[in-house]
Amino acid sequence: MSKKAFIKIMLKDEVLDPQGKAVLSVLKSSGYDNVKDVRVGKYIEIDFAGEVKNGHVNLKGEAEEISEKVLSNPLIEEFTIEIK
Amino acid sequence: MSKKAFIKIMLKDEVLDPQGKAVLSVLKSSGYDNVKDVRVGKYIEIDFAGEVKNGHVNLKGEAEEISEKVLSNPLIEEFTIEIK
Amino acid sequence: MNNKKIKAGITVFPGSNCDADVYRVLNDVFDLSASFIWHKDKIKDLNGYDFIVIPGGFSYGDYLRSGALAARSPVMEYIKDYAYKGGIVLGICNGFQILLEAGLLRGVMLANDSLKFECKDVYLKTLNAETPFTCALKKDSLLKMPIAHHDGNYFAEKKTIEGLNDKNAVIFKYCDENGDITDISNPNGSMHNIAGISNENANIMGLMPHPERSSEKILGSEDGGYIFKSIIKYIRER
Amino acid sequence: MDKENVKKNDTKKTEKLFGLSVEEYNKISDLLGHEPDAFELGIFSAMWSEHCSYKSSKVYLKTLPTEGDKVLIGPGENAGVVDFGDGDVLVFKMESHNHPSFIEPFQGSATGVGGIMRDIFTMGARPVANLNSLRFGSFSHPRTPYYLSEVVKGIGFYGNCMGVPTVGGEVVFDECYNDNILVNAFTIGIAKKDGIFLSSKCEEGNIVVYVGSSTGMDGIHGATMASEEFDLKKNKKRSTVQVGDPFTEKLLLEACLEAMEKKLIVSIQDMGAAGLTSSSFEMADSSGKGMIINLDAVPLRTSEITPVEMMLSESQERMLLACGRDKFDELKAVFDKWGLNCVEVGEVIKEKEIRFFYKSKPYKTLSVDTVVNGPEYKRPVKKPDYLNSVKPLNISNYKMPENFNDIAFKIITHPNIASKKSVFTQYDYTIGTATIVPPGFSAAVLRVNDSGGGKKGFLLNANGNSKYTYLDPFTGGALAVTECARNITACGGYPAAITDCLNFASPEDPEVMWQFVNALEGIKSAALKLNTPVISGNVSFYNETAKKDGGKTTVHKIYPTPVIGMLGFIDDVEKAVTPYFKSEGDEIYILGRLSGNLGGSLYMDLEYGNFMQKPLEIDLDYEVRLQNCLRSLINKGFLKSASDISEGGIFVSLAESAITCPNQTLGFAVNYDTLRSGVRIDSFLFSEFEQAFIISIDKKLSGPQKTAVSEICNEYGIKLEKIGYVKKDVMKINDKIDLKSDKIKEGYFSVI
Ligand SMILES: Nc1ncnc2c1ncn2[C@@H]1O[C@H](COP(=O)(O)OP(=O)(O)O)[C@@H](O)[C@H]1O
Ligand SMILES: [Mg+2]
Repeated sequence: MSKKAFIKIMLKDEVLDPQGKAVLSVLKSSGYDNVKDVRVGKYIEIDFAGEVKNGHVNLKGEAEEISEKVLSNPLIEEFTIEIK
Repeated sequence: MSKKAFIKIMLKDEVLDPQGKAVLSVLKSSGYDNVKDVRVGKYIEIDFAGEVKNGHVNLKGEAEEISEKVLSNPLIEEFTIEIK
Repeated sequence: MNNKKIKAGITVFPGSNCDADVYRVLNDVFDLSASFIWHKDKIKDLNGYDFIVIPGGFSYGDYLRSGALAARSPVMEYIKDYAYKGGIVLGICNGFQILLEAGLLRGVMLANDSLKFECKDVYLKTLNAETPFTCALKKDSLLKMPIAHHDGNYFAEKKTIEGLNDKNAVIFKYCDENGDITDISNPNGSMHNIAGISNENANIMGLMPHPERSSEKILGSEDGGYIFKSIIKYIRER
Repeated sequence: MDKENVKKNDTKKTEKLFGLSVEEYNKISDLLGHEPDAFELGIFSAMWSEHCSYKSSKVYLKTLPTEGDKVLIGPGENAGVVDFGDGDVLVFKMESHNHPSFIEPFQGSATGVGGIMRDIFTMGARPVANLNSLRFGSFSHPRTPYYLSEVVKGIGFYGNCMGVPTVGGEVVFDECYNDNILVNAFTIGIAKKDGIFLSSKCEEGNIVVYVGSSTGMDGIHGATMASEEFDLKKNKKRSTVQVGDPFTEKLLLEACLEAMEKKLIVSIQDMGAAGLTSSSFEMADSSGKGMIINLDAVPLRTSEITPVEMMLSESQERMLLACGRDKFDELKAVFDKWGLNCVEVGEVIKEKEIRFFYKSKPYKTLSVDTVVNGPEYKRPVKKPDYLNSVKPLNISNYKMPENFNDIAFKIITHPNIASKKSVFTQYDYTIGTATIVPPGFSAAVLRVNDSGGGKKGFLLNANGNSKYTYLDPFTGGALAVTECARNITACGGYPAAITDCLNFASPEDPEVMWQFVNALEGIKSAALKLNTPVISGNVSFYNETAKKDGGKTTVHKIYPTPVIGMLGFIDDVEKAVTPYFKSEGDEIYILGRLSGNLGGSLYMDLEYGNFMQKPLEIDLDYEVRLQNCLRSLINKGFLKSASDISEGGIFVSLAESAITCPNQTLGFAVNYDTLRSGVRIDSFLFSEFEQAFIISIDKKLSGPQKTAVSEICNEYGIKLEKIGYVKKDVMKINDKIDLKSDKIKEGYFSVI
C-alpha cells in the first residue's frame, strides 16, 4: 500500500524569520491586533511508491534521512515527520 | 491563555508544483527510487496574544480569515487550520 | 607553468545562469582556458583544473533553499574531493550558497532582510589580502561590484563567526564608498556585513557579489577583476 | 468542460459558448455540417477568440508599416526579426498578460514573462533583455501596493531565474486601472541570420514532437477568458491560473537552442494561449500541411483530463516541433540531457487537416483552414462623446499659483514621476555583462558580447501615455512612438523598429473601437515618419469591468493604452550619452522649440484638478529634424547630457538631470525670459512632451567647437537656446523656484 510522509520544517527558534516578521507586520497593519508572532516554515508531502518493501519503520527512517540530508538545513532548521 | 494556529497551505492538486517537481528529481537521482511524488507547501504558525477574548471558536474564524485573505491565494492554494 | 594557459573549470547545474558570463570573462578578458563541467559529466577527478568556479544562477530553480539541491548532486562529491586536496574553488552568488549548503563553507544564507531580490552596486572592503582570491589586492582595498540575489543574508552561530574571525576567514565585508562598514551599506542584512568568506585553508571562497560582472571598465567597474587577477597570480607564483 | 452539446440559438446557454457569439456558433455548425461537440467547440472557441484570431483588429493591423531595409521578418511569426549587421539579427516582441495578472499577480506576471521569452527562443534567438510596461490602479487604492509588489516579484522571479536581464520599462498609476491592471512584457533575443527557426517549415513525413513540461489542468480557456469582459458573476472562471516554472523554462531554452544548433528541428512553435490547439493548427496552417495528433502520447500531469482539456490546457514551458524522422533519436538525447519530455505525438501529413487519435482509435478530424480562418470584423466606430468637451487650453483663464516650490515638489514626488528604482532593483539587470546603461535613465543601452570585438550596441525603450491617448487618441498613439524615439535618440541611438501592445476596452463598444482606430493611425503616422516599422505586436481587448454601484451596473473601462517597445542601434556603445548632468559649471540649453501647451498635463491635474484639454500635437516633420540634429550633436561628441521633456515638463527634466547623477548631487541655475517668449512661467516649467531636449555642454568648449554646434543646429533648422548652468546642491529657476537638490532627491527616490 502506498504511504505518505508529512514533513514539517521550521526555522529554529533562535534564527530570525524575516518572512514571518513580514507577515506579522501585514497582519498588524490589517487590524489583526491580537496576533503576537508568526513563523513561516515548509510543509512537504512525500508519496512513496505503491509497494513499500520494508514497511513502516524503515519508511520513517528513509523520510528522516531525506529530511536531514536533502530537505532541511540542520544549521537553521528542524523538522518533524509523520507517516500516514 | 495564549493560543496558536497552525496553518498548512498546499497548492491544489491540479496546480503545478515546480518545487515539488525539482525536489522529486533530485531525490530520484540520489537513489531514493521509491519516492513517487513530492509536494512542497507552507506551514505557518500564528501566535495569538495572551488574552484571547472571544475564545476558541472565533480564533478559528480569525485564522481562517487570515489564511484566506492574507496567507493564501484560494485560486491555486488550499489550507487547513489547527488550533492548539 | 608560465607558458601554459591556466585551466579553469566552471560547473554547470541545471539552472546555473552566470556560467556563460564567467566563461567569457575568464577566456576573453583574462585569456585563460576555461571550460564547463556539466553536473552529470562522468569526471573521475578534477585535477586537470587549476581552479574551479561555481557560478551564480538558480540551480534547480533555487527551490526549497538556494543552492540546496545542487549541493546534494553527485558532482559535488568531486568538488569536495578537489577542495579537500587543496584545490582552489570560488563560489559566486548561487555558487556561494551551494558551498554553504554542501558544507564546504560554514553558515547559511537566509532571505535578504528586505525579502526582495536586490540588484545594485555595492562596495566591499578587503579584510584579508593573503588568500588566493585576494593576493593581488592590499588589505582594506575597496572594490565596487554588483550584487544580484534574493538570499544573501549570511547567518551563522556565534561560535562559527568567532571561528571565521580567528582564522581570518572573513575575506570581504560590505561597506560604504568610504570604506566604513555600516548598517546602511549592508544590502541584505548579512551578519557583520559579511559578503565573502573562505574556509580555514583559504582555498575555498564564497562571494555574494559578482566579480565577472565588474571586470571591464565599460561595465562601470573593473574591481571584480582583482579576484581573478589574484587567482592567476597565485597559480603562476605557487 | 460541459460534455453536453450546446443547442443552436439557445441564448440561455450562451455562457457555454465560451465567448463565441451565437452567429459564430451557427457559422461553425454550418462549416462542420453539424452542431459542434464539446471537443470541436473547445477548439473553435479558442481559435476564434479575440486573443487568438485578432478578429476585431486584423483589418486595421494590416495597415501598419511593416517593411524597412532592416526588417527581415515582420508580424505574423512568433516575433519580428531585424538585421543587426555582421550576420546577427535581433528578434523581439511585446505581449500582454493583463487578465491573468489581475487574478493572480505573481503567477500571472511571471507566466507573462515566461510566455514572451518562449516566443523569442522559439525563433532560435537567445533572449538577451526584458522590459516591462506596467499599469496599476490609483497609487492610493488599497489594493495597489499588493498588485505592485506581487507583479514586480513575479517578473523578477521569472526573468532573474532565466538569467535574462530586465533593463527597462515603465510603471504608471491611474484610477482607470483599479480593476484592470496591465502587464505588458517585452523580450529581445539575438540570433545568427541563418539560425532563425519558423513554424512554417513542416514537411510531409516529419514527426510532430512535444517537448517540455507535462500537460495539466492549468489555464484551460485562458484564451477565451482573456477575451471576455470581467464580470462579477464570472468569478467561477477563476480556476484557470497557470503556475510558472522558470527553472524548467531555463532548461527548455538551453535544450531548444542546443537542438537548433545541431539542426535537429525543422519547424517549431511554442504553446502559448490555447496551448496544443493553437500550436498544432497554426504550425500546420503556416506550413500548408496537416497533422496526425495522437492524444494518447501527450505527457500528462493528471490522468483525469479529457481530450478537449488536453487541447486547451495552457500549462507553461511546452513547445511543439517538427523534426525529420531520422533525427528524432538525436533530438531526444538533447532533451534527455536537460531532463525534459521529448515525445513523438504525431506526424505531418499532406492533407490540410488534423486527425486526432485517442485511446488508440481515430477520434476527430478537423480541417485546418476552417479552424484557423476565424471571423474578421470591421466593427462599428463612433467618436466618443466625451471628446467633444476636450478643447484647447487657455491658461490665462487660470490664476497663477503662489508657490512654485510646492507644486514643483508635488510633481517630482508624484508616483508617476518619482523614481522606479525600488522596482527595477528587484530585477537582475547586470547579468549577461552587456548592460552599459542600466534602468533608471532614458533608454537602456546594451552591447553585444560576441561581436568580434566590435563596439556596436542596441538600445531599448518602452512607452505609452494613456491619458493623452484618452484626450486625443491619434496624438497618444503617435506620442508613444515619438517618446520612445526621443529616449533612444537622447542616448545617441538610431530608432530602428518597434513592437506594440495595444490595450483597450471592449471592441464591441463603437467608441472604444474609434479610440483604437485613431490611436493606431497615430502609431502608423509616427512609425512611418520616424522610419521605425512595426515588426510584431499584440492586442489586448476587453480591459473593462462591470461593477454594481448601488444597484446600477456601470462598466469601468481603462483609458486606451497603446504601448510601444522600440529598438535602436548605436555604432559605439562607449559614445552613448546619459541624461544626467556631469559637472558643475556646464552650460544648459534647450534644443528645439517650446509650445507652452499645458493641455492634459500633470500640472493641470494637480494644481487645478482639470486635465481634460487637448494635448500638444506633434509636428512629425519637425520631430525628425530635431532628433537628427540631436543625434548629430551627440555623435560629434559635443554633448555631456541629453534628456527629453516628458511627463512633468521641463522642471522634471532638469531636476532628474540633476539628481540622478550616480556619484554626486547636482543642481542648476536657470533663467528663462518669459517676457520675450510670451510664455507664462508655469507653461514653461510644466508643459509636457515638448518637441525639445534639455542638453548640457562643457563650458570649456572652444570657440570653433561652439561654432560647430551652432552650425549643426542651423543646418537642421533647430533652435538652440542657453538657459543656465549646472550648479551644486540647489535648483533655481528665475525667481520662482528655489529648492535644495537633496530634498528633491530624497522625495524622488522614496515615494515608491
Ligand atoms: N517596470 C520597470 N522595469 C524596469 N525599469 C523600469 C520600470 N519602470 C521604469 N523603469 C525605468 O525607470 C526609468 C524611468 O522611466 P520613465 O519615467 O518611464 O522614463 P522616460 O520618461 O524617460 O521614458 C527608465 O530607465 C525605465 O527603464
Ligand atoms: Mg516614460
